[in-house]
Amino acid sequence: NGQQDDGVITIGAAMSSFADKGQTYLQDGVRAFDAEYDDVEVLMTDAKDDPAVQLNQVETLLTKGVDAILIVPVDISALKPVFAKCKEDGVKLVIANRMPAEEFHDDFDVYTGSESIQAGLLQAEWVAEAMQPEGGKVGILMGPLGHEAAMMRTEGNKQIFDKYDNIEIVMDAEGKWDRAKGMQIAENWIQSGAGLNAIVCNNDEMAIGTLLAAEGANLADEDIIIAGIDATPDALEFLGEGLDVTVFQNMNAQGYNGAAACYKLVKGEMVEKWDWIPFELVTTENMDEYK
Amino acid sequence: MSNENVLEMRNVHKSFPGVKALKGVDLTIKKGSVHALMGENGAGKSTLMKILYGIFHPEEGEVIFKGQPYSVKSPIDAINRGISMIPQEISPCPNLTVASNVFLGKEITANGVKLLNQKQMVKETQALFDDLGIDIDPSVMMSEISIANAQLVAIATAVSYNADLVIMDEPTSALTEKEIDKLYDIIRDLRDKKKIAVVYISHKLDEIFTICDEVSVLRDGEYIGSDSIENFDKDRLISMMVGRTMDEFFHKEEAVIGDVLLEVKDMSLSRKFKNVSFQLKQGEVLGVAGLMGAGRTEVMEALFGYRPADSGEIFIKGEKVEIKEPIDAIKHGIAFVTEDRKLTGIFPELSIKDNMIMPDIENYLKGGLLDSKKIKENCQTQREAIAIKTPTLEQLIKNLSGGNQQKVLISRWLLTTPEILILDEPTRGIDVGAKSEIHRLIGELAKMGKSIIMISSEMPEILSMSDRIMVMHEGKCSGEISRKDATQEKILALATGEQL
Amino acid sequence: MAQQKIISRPSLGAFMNKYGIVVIFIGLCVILSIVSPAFLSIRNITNVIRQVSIIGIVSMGVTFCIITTGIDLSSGSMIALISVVVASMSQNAVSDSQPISIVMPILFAILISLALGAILGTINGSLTAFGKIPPFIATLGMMTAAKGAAALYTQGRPVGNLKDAFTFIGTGSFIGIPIPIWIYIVMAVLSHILLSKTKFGRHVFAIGGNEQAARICGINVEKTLVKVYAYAGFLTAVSAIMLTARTSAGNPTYGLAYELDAIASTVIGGTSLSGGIGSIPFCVIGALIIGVLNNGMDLLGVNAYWQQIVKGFIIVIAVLIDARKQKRK
Amino acid sequence: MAQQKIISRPSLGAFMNKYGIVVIFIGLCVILSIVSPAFLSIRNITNVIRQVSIIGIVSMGVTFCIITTGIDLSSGSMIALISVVVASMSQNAVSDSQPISIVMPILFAILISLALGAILGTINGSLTAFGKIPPFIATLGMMTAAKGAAALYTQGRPVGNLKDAFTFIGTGSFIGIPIPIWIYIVMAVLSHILLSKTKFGRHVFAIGGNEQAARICGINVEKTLVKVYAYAGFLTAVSAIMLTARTSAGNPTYGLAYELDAIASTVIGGTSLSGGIGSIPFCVIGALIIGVLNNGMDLLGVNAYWQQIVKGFIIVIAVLIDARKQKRK
Ligand SMILES: Nc1ncnc2c1ncn2[C@@H]1O[C@H](COP(=O)(O)OP(=O)(O)OP(=O)(O)O)[C@@H](O)[C@H]1O
Ligand SMILES: Nc1ncnc2c1ncn2[C@@H]1O[C@H](COP(=O)(O)OP(=O)(O)OP(=O)(O)O)[C@@H](O)[C@H]1O
Ligand SMILES: [Mg+2]
Ligand SMILES: [Mg+2]
Repeated sequence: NGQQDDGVITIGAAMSSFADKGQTYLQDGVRAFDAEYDDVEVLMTDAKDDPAVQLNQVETLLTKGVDAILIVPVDISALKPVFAKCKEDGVKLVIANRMPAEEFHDDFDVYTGSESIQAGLLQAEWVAEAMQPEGGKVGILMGPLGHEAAMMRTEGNKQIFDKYDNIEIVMDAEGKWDRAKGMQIAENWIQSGAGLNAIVCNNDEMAIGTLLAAEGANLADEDIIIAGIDATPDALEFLGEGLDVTVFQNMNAQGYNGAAACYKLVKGEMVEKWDWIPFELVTTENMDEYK
Repeated sequence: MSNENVLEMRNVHKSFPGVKALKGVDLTIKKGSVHALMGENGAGKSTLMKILYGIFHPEEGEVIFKGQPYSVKSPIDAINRGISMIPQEISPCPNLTVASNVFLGKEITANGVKLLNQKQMVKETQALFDDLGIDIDPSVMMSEISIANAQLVAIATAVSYNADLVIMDEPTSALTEKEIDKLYDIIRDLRDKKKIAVVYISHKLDEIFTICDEVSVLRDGEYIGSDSIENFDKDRLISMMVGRTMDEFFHKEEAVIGDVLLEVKDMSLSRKFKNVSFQLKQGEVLGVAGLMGAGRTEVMEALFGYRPADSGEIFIKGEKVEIKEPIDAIKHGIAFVTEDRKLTGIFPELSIKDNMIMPDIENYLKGGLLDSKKIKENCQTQREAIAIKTPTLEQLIKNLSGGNQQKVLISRWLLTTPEILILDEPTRGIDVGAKSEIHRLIGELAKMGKSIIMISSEMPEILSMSDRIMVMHEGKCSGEISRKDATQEKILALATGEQL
Repeated sequence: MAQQKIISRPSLGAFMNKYGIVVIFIGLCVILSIVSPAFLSIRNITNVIRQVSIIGIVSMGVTFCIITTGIDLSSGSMIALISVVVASMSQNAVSDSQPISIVMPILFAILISLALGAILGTINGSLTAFGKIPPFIATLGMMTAAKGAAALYTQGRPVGNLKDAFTFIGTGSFIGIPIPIWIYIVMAVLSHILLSKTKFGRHVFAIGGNEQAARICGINVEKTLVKVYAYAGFLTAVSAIMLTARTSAGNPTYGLAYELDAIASTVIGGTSLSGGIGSIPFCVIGALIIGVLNNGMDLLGVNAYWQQIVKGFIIVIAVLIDARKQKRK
Repeated sequence: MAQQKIISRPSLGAFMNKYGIVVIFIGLCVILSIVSPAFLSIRNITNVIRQVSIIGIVSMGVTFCIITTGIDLSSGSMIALISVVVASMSQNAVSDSQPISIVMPILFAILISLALGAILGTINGSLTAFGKIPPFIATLGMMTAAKGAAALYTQGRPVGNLKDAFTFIGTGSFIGIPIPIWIYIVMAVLSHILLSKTKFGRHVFAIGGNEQAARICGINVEKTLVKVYAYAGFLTAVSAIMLTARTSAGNPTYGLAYELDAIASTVIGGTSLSGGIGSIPFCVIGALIIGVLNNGMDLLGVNAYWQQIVKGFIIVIAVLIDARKQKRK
């Protein structure tokens, strides 16, 4: 295998979703790398969050004869066929953003990103501390049921809250990453008289929905802790004005580094297997760095 | 053009995919006359009229209406130019009230604002009905009135446009004698008082001779000729229509009548019929007469298990049988050709063959799969036996003429080799030629020893075909008359609830 | 005439026949107010109605479509598209942080968005009326295309930074009642009059009852159908504007599966999928049933997984016990 | 009678009438093989058919439903549910890392899953046949409930760690042809025979063409409908098993919007939404058109947003130029 005759390296970038905002920043990173190097051509596909479609697209990319695959897995447990196919074709495989289970760690060349659970842990740690000493009740707004990020972030939240005796998770619901849905559920929770002290959201869009609901119900910033993940530009606008904390994940860097790893692997250069891009907690204190 | 004539059509051509429906037809209608348009099923009568009403557009031809060249794009154009029509397939909107149906497309809106003036519409509908002597409440839903009343509403609607020419395409197919008389009054009123011309299409020859002034005949999409009614007799009219001479009605021979085969005892269905009992003997044709809505259809539907009765007993060859579903009836050798071909008869998108084998597919299976050879053989035999006109048995049934569809449906049930054949209005809307063939077929079946129940609203048909006549009135058996005693007057008397 | 003996004594059966779904609704409310005291507060009721307003307005358009024996699967995607369009035109200021930002008077932005909704609806209507494509397929095509167009317009990103005057539509109140509720009421009254008191509405029923009959009576079936889908598109746009204003953002992911909720509301409200039958007040009840259900389950803290299962059951059961339900289509 | 001169010379019009969609399909393939040389490779063709097999099998069940004038919206969610069920029963070993893990012979796991599909289908069918609920609503309810049940079963997690013998169904080959393609062929032949050569198939057409007449002909409409939906559920289960085996995991998010692709394939394949018309070979062509389109756009590297827009257009255009299309429903 290796480079084509014209010396251009083609990278097949099998992205999970073009409709997911966070992912679009990762895709921008890939595009930025593509723009920077003349001898790189990136073919990007959109799996629309469907693992079967992603598999189809990987097959199609391999049929086209790409030199390396950069994949953001839709479903980390559904990667086996991808490993098999890449091995069969002798194509380099870089995984970005969502980490496969340990048993598969020999089946790919590079991982760039972090562990989703970390975001949930960081977020919940901050919230739990902020709730001390009284503790209180928490509601968790989750992304789509079965979605890797939703699952792991929620898992991280639960691990932390379980450690505190005075914190109880009393509500959870599926906000589907959606601001309107998140807002609707938060409104209902606030009406329910359950007396939530914090609403922890799997992403910023739902957190913004929550804070709009809180505003609508005339709750002051101090009355309720609202936490998001992603540190989107919108969320940064609201930080300190209802939103208390969010978590930044450098998606752009993941995309850029992923593409770069593909490029180097094809050229035969040495690349570190694990390219950790850690989560960073964003609060009112450090928010200016992220704007 | 002579100003005697309200309408002249010349050399009109119209084809449909695969069919040339009109091949240069001429038609001249005099002012203030009732003009009969005659022809077999599929001759092109409805097509010609639909062209006038803007539903179809001719490929060729010239139309002069009230001295002006006439060409319309849609029914609303036609109405505005002065032509209204009662279509052959009466089709109201069942989900609207009677008044809304009458005013559909010409709703009255309140002054200034565009909101509907429902009250005014009801009032005007009532006035229209009073004027025509129709007794229907304008504010009930269309779905709640009987077919006959729906037909009257359609007639009233067509009349209400104050057109110069009113087209009536088989307006009496769902009416009984009483309502037909009312229709005659309406037509005479239009012709004599308002000088409105009427085109009248019907397969019932009596009606033509009662109400029409002139007759035009079509055959196979071609214009055969016109003349004033005085110059016609039935034989001449029939021979013009079918191209040969024949009897209007086949007269059934006396058949050998055997033992009682079927007995129905005290069958009742709430609000439909009550305590109906009758017997049917082997080789017998039992005519069932009555006014529209007497409950004849319902009795047969109950007998067949389609709409099971609340109470009552059925005996076949002296043994009591349970019929809860049509399949039970089929298993007991009963067959049922329903009155509404479209609603309960044909599978329009299936071939003639598939339509024929539907009730007894079991008999055509070989190793679990359909045996196309056997299907073809049986259907072919049947097709030849009763002369179904079609290029191939693969033809979709919806492409056949009404008469041939009816023959396919009769074939369907004959293939189940029934002992008892129920025929509900077997010749409604069917032309003279096909009708006489179906009558001959009924005669032959009786001769073969089959027992037949025939519901009919046509008096001559009942009288000529039945061995015995049962008359129903408002859901009850009002009497039975044997073939020799039967007269039109007696049947009518029983049908209207009088005692003999 | 003898056959007119149709008995119409006002029995319990007849009442349930007509108002069964109202009884179901009241029953649901009673149960909820018993198990959750918070349910009956003025504030929660306002809350529910405001939440319902978005799907509720869409479902009124769907009612028109379904009465003509049609359907509209495109409303959810149209909401996504119109939300990003209206958001991009209601910007506080031209800004690089937003994927698209256009500054103009919000009245214009709203009018353009309403027009866009009506135009997309007109395309749906034309495809089905003139192209003779089944409305299920015509609107399925629109659903797919509009979703793509929404994502294309903003490169998959949300559009925030909206003018306060604009967000007021979603968050403000007038004499104590939230603006979205006012809009819902106005649209319901407008739609009700249109459907039951005008020539247009009468023709909508006629087409649904018997298209051939409607044609023969001189009704321009094609034009009426186009108007129906255009009106549905217009209502969808109203809904999209409200949603955008309420969440202070437009997003190409908005509206996901709203069409199904809207159709469910409509059918629970007794509109027959075989056409010819339906009414706006009952459509409102249908939407309220779904809204109350969602609200109640959140209030009670029903587990997210169970919420869906319960919702599936309720949709079926409401239609099952609604005596007015039409025969299988 | 004279009017029966139905001319049946084999004209171009009649040919297009019958095989228009095949022509569209071939045209699409020709264009794609010109613009993308990779398209016609054996490997890519195998790819396309394997990819199509999943939706393709679902769409055959949908064809049965639609012929009876029904519809099945629940197939996507049923795939989600069955995928997690079969995955949970095809575990390599009992493991704590999986939300549910049951070890049993894979034949049992498969049989149980097929039975589950048929049972869920039977519920759909019973609701519509006996409950007289419009199938749109019955299957919408099932869609919502099954999705919730899938998530509940695994607490929203995917289920991996599957036996190789199981994943072989999705990834293995037999005489050079992938197993999913074999299964697709077998199911297509089976469904074709069932629909066009058996008593059951004739009854399906009869019910779709004229339910009242079917009853008069002694057909047990309710029983037949239940069988139709049960068979659709069975095919959906086959599809779910293939998907699970192919991706080596079950996931409650699987199958999202598959029902719409399946319905689109069916209708593009000429099945009339007003019932009574349809065929399995054409349904296969319909599914291939959608599959080839998706594959071709990926091969050409068409922008993801534009892909959706193009797909929306193609759905509409294919139905628009298919001369067999039925009148508006
Ligand atoms: N819409 C249509 N499409 C195709 N063929 C048609 C259509 N309408 C009528 N035909 C054909 O045109 C011919 C004339 O039909 P038409 O309905 O005018 O006959 P008719 O004289 O009114 O018969 P009937 O007495 O049965 O009403 C027939 O062969 C019929 O099958
Ligand atoms: N739409 C309706 N709703 C309620 N009852 C009806 C309706 N139409 C008819 N009926 C009743 O049903 C009974 C039988 O009606 P139907 O018209 O079937 O009788 P029929 O004797 O079979 O007439 P036909 O000559 O049409 O065969 C009558 O008592 C009539 O009042
Ligand atoms: Mg006719
Ligand atoms: Mg009758």
